[in-house]
Amino acid sequence: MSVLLDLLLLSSLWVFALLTLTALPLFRGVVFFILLGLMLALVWIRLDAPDIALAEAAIGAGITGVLLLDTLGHLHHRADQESSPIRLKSSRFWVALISSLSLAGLLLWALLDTPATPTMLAEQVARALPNSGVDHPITAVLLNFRSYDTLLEIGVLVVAILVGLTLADKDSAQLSLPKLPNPLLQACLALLVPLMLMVSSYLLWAGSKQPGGAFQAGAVLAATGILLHLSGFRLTLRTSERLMRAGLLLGFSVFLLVAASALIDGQPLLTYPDHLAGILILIIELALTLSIGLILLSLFTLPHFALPEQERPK
Amino acid sequence: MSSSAVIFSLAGIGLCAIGLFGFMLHTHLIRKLLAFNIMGSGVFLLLVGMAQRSGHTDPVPQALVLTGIVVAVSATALALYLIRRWLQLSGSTELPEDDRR
Amino acid sequence: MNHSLLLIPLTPLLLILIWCLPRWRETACRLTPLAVLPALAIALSGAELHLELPWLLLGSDWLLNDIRRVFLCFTALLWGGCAIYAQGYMAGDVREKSFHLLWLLTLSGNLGLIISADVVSFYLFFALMTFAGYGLVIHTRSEEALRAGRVYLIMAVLGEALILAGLLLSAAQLLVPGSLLLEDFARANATSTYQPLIISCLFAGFGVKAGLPLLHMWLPLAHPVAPIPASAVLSGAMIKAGLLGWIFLLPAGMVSLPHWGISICVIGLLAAFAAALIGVQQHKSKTVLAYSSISQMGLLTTALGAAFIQPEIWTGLVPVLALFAMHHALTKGTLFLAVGITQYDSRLPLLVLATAICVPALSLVGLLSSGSHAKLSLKAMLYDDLLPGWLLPAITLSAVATSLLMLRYLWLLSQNLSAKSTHDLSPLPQSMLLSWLLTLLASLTAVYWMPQAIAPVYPSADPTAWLSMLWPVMAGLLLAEIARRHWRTLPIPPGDLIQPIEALLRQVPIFFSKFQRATAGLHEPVKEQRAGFADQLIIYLENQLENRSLIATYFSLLTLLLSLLLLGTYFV
Amino acid sequence: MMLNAPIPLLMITPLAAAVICMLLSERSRLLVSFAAVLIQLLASLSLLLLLLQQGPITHPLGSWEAPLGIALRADGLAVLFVLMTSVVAGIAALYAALYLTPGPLRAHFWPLFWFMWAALNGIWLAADIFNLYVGLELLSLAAVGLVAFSGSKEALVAAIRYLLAALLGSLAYLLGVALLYGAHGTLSLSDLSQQMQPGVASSIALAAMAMGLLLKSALFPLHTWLPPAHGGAMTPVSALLSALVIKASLYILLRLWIELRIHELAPDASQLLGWMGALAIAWGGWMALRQTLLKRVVAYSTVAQIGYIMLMFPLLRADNAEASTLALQGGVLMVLSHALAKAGMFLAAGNLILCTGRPELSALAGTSQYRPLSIFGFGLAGVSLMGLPPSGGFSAKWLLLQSALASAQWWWIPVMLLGGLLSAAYVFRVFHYSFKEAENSDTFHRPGVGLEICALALSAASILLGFIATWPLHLLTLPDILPLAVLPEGSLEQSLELLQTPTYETLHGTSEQQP
Amino acid sequence: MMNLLPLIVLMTSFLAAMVIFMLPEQEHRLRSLVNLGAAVLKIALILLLIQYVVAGFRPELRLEVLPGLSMILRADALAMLFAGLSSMLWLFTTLYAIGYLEGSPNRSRFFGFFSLCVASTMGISLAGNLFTFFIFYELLTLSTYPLIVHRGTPESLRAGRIYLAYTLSGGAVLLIGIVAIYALAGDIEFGDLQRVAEMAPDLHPLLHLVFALLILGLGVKAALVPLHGWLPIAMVAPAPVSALLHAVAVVKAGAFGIVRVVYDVYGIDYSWQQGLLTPLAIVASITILYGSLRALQQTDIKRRLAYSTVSQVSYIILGITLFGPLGTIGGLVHLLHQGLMKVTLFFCAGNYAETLGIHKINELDGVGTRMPLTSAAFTVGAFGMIGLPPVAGFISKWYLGTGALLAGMDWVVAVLVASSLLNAAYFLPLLYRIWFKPVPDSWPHEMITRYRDTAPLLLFPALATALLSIAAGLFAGLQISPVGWAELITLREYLP
Repeated sequence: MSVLLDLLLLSSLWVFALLTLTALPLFRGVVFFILLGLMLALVWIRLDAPDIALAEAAIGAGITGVLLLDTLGHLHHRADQESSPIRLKSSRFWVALISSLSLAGLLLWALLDTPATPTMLAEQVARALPNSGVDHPITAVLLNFRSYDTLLEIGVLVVAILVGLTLADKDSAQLSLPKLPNPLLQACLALLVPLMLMVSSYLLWAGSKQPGGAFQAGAVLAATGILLHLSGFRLTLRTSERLMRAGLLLGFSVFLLVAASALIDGQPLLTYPDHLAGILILIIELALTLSIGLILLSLFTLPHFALPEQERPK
Repeated sequence: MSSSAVIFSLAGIGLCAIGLFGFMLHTHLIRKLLAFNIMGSGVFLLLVGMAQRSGHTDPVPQALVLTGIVVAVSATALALYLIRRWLQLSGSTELPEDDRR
Repeated sequence: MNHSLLLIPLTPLLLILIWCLPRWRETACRLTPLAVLPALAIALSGAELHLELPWLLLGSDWLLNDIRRVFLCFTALLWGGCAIYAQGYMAGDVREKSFHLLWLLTLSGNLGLIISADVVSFYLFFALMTFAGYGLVIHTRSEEALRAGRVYLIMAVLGEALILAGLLLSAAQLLVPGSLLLEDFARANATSTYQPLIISCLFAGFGVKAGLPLLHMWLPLAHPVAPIPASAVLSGAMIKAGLLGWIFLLPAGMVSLPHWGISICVIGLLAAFAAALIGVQQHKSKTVLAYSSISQMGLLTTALGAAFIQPEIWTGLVPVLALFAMHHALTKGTLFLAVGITQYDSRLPLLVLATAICVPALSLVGLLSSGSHAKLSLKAMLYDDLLPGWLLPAITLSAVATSLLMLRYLWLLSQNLSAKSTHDLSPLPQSMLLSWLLTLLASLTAVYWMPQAIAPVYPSADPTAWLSMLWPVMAGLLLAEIARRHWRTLPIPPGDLIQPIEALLRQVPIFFSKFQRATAGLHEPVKEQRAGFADQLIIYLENQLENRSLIATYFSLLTLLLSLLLLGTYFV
Repeated sequence: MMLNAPIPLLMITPLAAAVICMLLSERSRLLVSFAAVLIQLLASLSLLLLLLQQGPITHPLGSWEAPLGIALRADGLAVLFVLMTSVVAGIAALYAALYLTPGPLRAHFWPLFWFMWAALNGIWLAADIFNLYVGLELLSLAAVGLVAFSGSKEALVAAIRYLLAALLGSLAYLLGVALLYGAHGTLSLSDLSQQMQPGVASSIALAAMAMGLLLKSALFPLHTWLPPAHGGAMTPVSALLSALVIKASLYILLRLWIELRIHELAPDASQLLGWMGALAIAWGGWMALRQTLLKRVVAYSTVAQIGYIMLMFPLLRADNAEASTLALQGGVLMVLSHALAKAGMFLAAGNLILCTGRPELSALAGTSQYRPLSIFGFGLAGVSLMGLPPSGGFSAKWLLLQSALASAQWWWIPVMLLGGLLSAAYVFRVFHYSFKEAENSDTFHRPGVGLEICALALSAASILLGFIATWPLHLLTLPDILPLAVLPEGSLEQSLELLQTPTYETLHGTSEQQP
Repeated sequence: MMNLLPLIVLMTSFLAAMVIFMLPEQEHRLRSLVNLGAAVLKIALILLLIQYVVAGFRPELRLEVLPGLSMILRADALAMLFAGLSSMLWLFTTLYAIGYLEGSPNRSRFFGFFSLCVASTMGISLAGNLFTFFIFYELLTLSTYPLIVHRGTPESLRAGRIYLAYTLSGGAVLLIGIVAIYALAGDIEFGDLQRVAEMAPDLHPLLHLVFALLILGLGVKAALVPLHGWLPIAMVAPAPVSALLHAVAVVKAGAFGIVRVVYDVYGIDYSWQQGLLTPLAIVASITILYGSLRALQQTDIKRRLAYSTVSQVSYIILGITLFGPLGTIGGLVHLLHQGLMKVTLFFCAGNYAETLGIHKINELDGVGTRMPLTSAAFTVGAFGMIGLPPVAGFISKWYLGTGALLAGMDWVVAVLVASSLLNAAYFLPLLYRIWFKPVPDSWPHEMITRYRDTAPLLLFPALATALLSIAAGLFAGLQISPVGWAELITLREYLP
């Protein structure tokens, strides 16, 4: 039964993926992409990875989808006449088809050729978990065993926002979405926002023991912000550039500080003292949640802002 | 042996191939970006799927995928900034030297 | 005392230094005759001098022995006399100063080569004389002078190259390794495996100076066009440098080389007769004298050849050659100077003038004083059983040729004299007359300038000998009279063979231009001309490889290829 | 405490500098940046000293040993690259400080710059294949940001191309990581090198990783994104990209190739890389000759130089320790000298463009007359790129040539030499323009002395490298990352005999011995 | 200290170059001062070094630049020969260049590269192994390029391009050769002849191939036919540069390299036994004759001189191929003699061009009257080239000829004689025109009218080198003469 379900999921993944790439107009493609993201969330649950499922739904489908749709909104103004990419006479089509099929064949071969053995690493994680300060293995991996990856990953996020800031500075024309002065929506928001904030806090708190954590919590926070943004609230982002930046960088800075603090002890980078591990991780997660939320939100809102006065090029 | 893991590894392979196909085929920048994301999802599936075929849950690849998703969304956002900016300046969703042979 | 040798070539050079100072230039020109004084003094002093200068060139060695002394003596005398002559003759010439400069340079070379005992110094002075002499030849810059100069230079360069080749070849098999002495070279030439080549090179190389047949063509061209004092030294002194080279470097007297000997004799006799035959067809007295020089040098060549056949006579022959050279140098010099005298109003009684002109001519044919002495000594030397029987008669017969030439000369001079009335002529400068007479005196007394030790004994006693000297002159007179009546001179231009050769050489530039065209591609870079195909290929490649949208395609294909390669080694 | 400080400092400083630069004002940004540059230099030097004293250092992050945790590893090769980065990026930072006019451009330059530096250091020190992926992404995005920086149309196109290529490359790399993890269950490079089993998954994984990395390094024919990106970016950015950023993926490839022993197991694959390199040399050189923009010439030169570096792969031979050592030394030296020379050349080219005010080559006429210093800086770097002595480029070429001879792969010799001539052709083409007759008046702008000195310093360093090449090469032996048996004396001669055409005896020797 | 001397010698011109680059364009006086100061200092240092070398020392400095590979600067007798020549000629050429470029733009650049060029030449002469040699050999190429294209005209740029195409290709071939011999025998220091001599016989064919590669590479700079094409084209450069190319540095570097390869790497015995020298001698002979023939066809003075160089430099190479002390002396000494004489000729050609605008041979008519001293110097140089004593050329020719015969290569004498004839054929007409043709009504482009002959700075170097060429021949017997030094080298280094 479950195999059938899996196969169904598999085929829907492939169909949605193909539709994403071929559906006309583009808007439909993006919709299929979001659907694909949701399907993926299901798949992740089937793969016993609820953390990823949450993240995929919130970030992969949610934030990415919103970003794409937002871009499409700008596209709308232009006459975007895309013809079908599939042209059987084009050599490019055939080369692409053959090489991607060959790739699939090779990967399949690799998959079948490789014996399935339980990885040693999982056991090691399990063994080291008690010393990690958290109970949930994924959080332990993310914020303790492989916290270095996460640190750099936050760096990637910051870079993305940084580039956004750079380019936003060039925007002389303000490109803001029309406000949605819908009283019903505003009423809904009044309910929804506290709820979402609560979900976010829960996810964060749960992260130490069960699926959830800073990313998911941050994503929910960002979603809240986007909703608010769409309904016309501009928060304080606009008023204080520097404060916004501080918020954006808070998580990264805290993480960095904690990482460096180990040096005082003569320990390697990112070493948490045993007894403080849990607390330190929580602090990091708190800061990260806030920052990730702000960053993800900014990814969406940044193009809608012109830069503040003092930084405008002369 | 976990059949789910094998099936979704397979699914991942398919997504990889489809993504690559789209990436090669399209000149429309947003489509290319979509293809990239599909490919990325395929790789994530393969990463977790392959590791979990023995039936045991492996937190490490899952953590890696979480990292990967964040990286992918950063990259997508960055790409969208650039594409939007390009659109604004040139009014085109394709790069100038691309042709569709 | 030995260092006084330095004075010989350096005095002229010193004068040149003075010449280089513009203020003193005039003085230097006036002092030219003095340049030979040290040489003359040393030549007459009688001591044997030897000077080694290891720092000079590759190690120089200068020597003055009796034979060299003879050469030095007549060279200095002739140059000195001619220099005095030039004081008058060149006065008022536009290029007088440069004439003196070149004169001094040439003189230095001529004097220097006589005292050089090592090859490098010898070659140096020889070259100096040759190349500075060029300037004397083309002094007038007239069309003929330039042509003569050209021929002179080409042949001289050819001669220098041959000499160099000969010297290098000799140096390869020296018995005293590293030696540069001329006598060591000569000795090596006697045994060298390159002997034929060496003898050919040296014989021909010096033969250019000495006017061997085929190498003589510059002489009849150069002598008439050069100023008279220059012609005199060219024909009298410088021509002997060739002989000196032969004496120093050929292995004559060391080894018997009959084939060489016969060949050289034949060449010499050919020169002696052919030059006379051509010479009598000429219309300029100086050209006739030039051919006479060739003819006389032919006799000397013949004697040299004899020494190759019979080495024993060499020791005796060398002083005779020296005497003959001295006699010829001074006599021919006087004859040349006489040509100039006739161009002026000498204010001398015609009889005196005619006698003074005729005496050296008679001497040259062997009827008088040093002439007869030299000729008789030469014949006496060649009176040897081992020599071919035809040699001596041929030499005797050559006197007929010489007489004919002298008669032609005198006849041309007399035509000259009678053609112009004395009123048209400017007065003869004193210096010219003086020098002419001095040279005349010297030529008549030449034999007494010979060092006693080597002076050939005058073979007087035999009246038949006298007869043998006289009848050719008579025959010559007869022939001349017949020719005057019945013979029209052949239109043989001065330099005889040079004209066909020049015509041939004119083809050379044409050949060269073809050669140039053929080789032009060798060094000029080929122009960048892209072929149409290559052009298209490049455009195609650029379209394919620089197409930025194909990068994903290339990427996939290469990944597949690399996978296959890795699979090939990993999996198999 | 300070004993193991250099490695953390190398990571913390740039990240912290990035954060601070984002928060602080104009003036303090510069101050912080200079301070950070200084710290970086000191840290890399002290790391060098540490390495020389103690040998290779492993730094287990979070005190978790690999494979559970991530370890940083500072062996000779890594330290070499760290030092290279400090020198080049340090000087480029100085240049940028002088080059950028105050304003938002400068404001955003510094954080991106510092993230890039952090990523570079992270990559040099990494010993974990997934961590390398994150590092690569951080590097790529920062680099794309720097390219897009000026916001012009051209810059955007270049940045988008660059981003697409980089993303494709990263994904291919990640695909390889997935396969390797699936097959071996570990991410640690040292574990992998011990456990590595040849197999389908490993093969495909390595192919994908290698190609992905090569795409990021712009190896022909995957180079087309590079010239617009490197040629179009701002001068200090161009220098950084060409000198350092593309080296990161090459470095990873080299690590994989050697540590996973691909050079021993799959020589055919190495040959493919070599041939791609050879084609890159030819094509890059050819295209550089045909450019009309100065910085494009320099950018295409990078394409060609990458090809040179790739020649080391086919020369890493399992059967010939001597050739392999020489090839590794030559390749690494080539990377170093290219980093110095190319950075110097870009900076000099930038100065020239500042002088003339136009980016075209034809605008250079007269520059050698009035701005000899700028041309001189360009020329010095050119010497190294052409592989003319005395320079790092020459020493590297020398080693590679020798390696080619030693491993009897003579066909790389003409490739290298013709490539050298081709590079001479395009470098001198620039001189050609600069020596052209111009009007007899000085109409050029005057770039600041500091800018000139920065360019000259880098170029001169690439020359100097030719004299002190033994020092960096000595580091390569800490530890010897090519742990191969040393062949007995005379092996070189034996292998050289292979160069000769086989004689009858060698071909038929066995048959003749039969009665 | 003694061992540092070679480096100091190198540095004098190198630092001079750096200082000159830094000097502002208008600092003419200071620049000249630096230039001349460095030149004089260098001569002094070289003299000091020569003292050491005569005393039997061998000052040496080494730096390991790659594992097993060192940069070696070493002053041996042969090095001193070349270093002495170039340092001396540098002084004259610098003086000349200062006069020549009076009032022209870009002097800073010119003199900077000029000094760099000489620094490389010093490096070439002091190099202790092929690797070091190659470094400076290529540096020379680089530093001469800006000098050739100095004028920036299309022709000079074209000449520069061609020059580079030739020399860099040659350098590449040379590099293969050097790498190959390094691979075969390790880092052979000059004079360490055991390595090659003791090589296994089956490696000999390979060694021959490497020899061919080395000669091919060096032959480009030495302008061996058919690798000489760059030389006549490079004539568009200013006269001091031509002097540098032809006499002091570039061509000499090639020839010197061949000397090193034959004597100090392969060893004359080995080369002779293996029959490597005869082909080289044949190539050299062909070059001698071909160069002379081509010179005969030229109507431009400098082009004629250029082809003359093609011909003359091969004398050096010819001398090297003649097995035996005399040939060696001839080859080595011609290295100096040719330098002196050719530099004189180029100075004079430059004087003619700068003073009266004379470039073509038919414009030389009567110039001896207008510029007697320059013309006298020119005459000396030409006579030297023809091989007339007492100018130095004869001495070289003498040794070459006798050396050839001792080596049993008698056909070389024919080559020498033919070449002398050809030399005479292309130089004597010039002399004739200079001295014996009437003075024309006007000169092509008279630029210097203040002086009777020409500017003193142009005249003096020409006269000095002319006198030196005579002195070198006239006093060849002295120990300090070039011949004396060449004999010392030959006796000390190549004869057991």
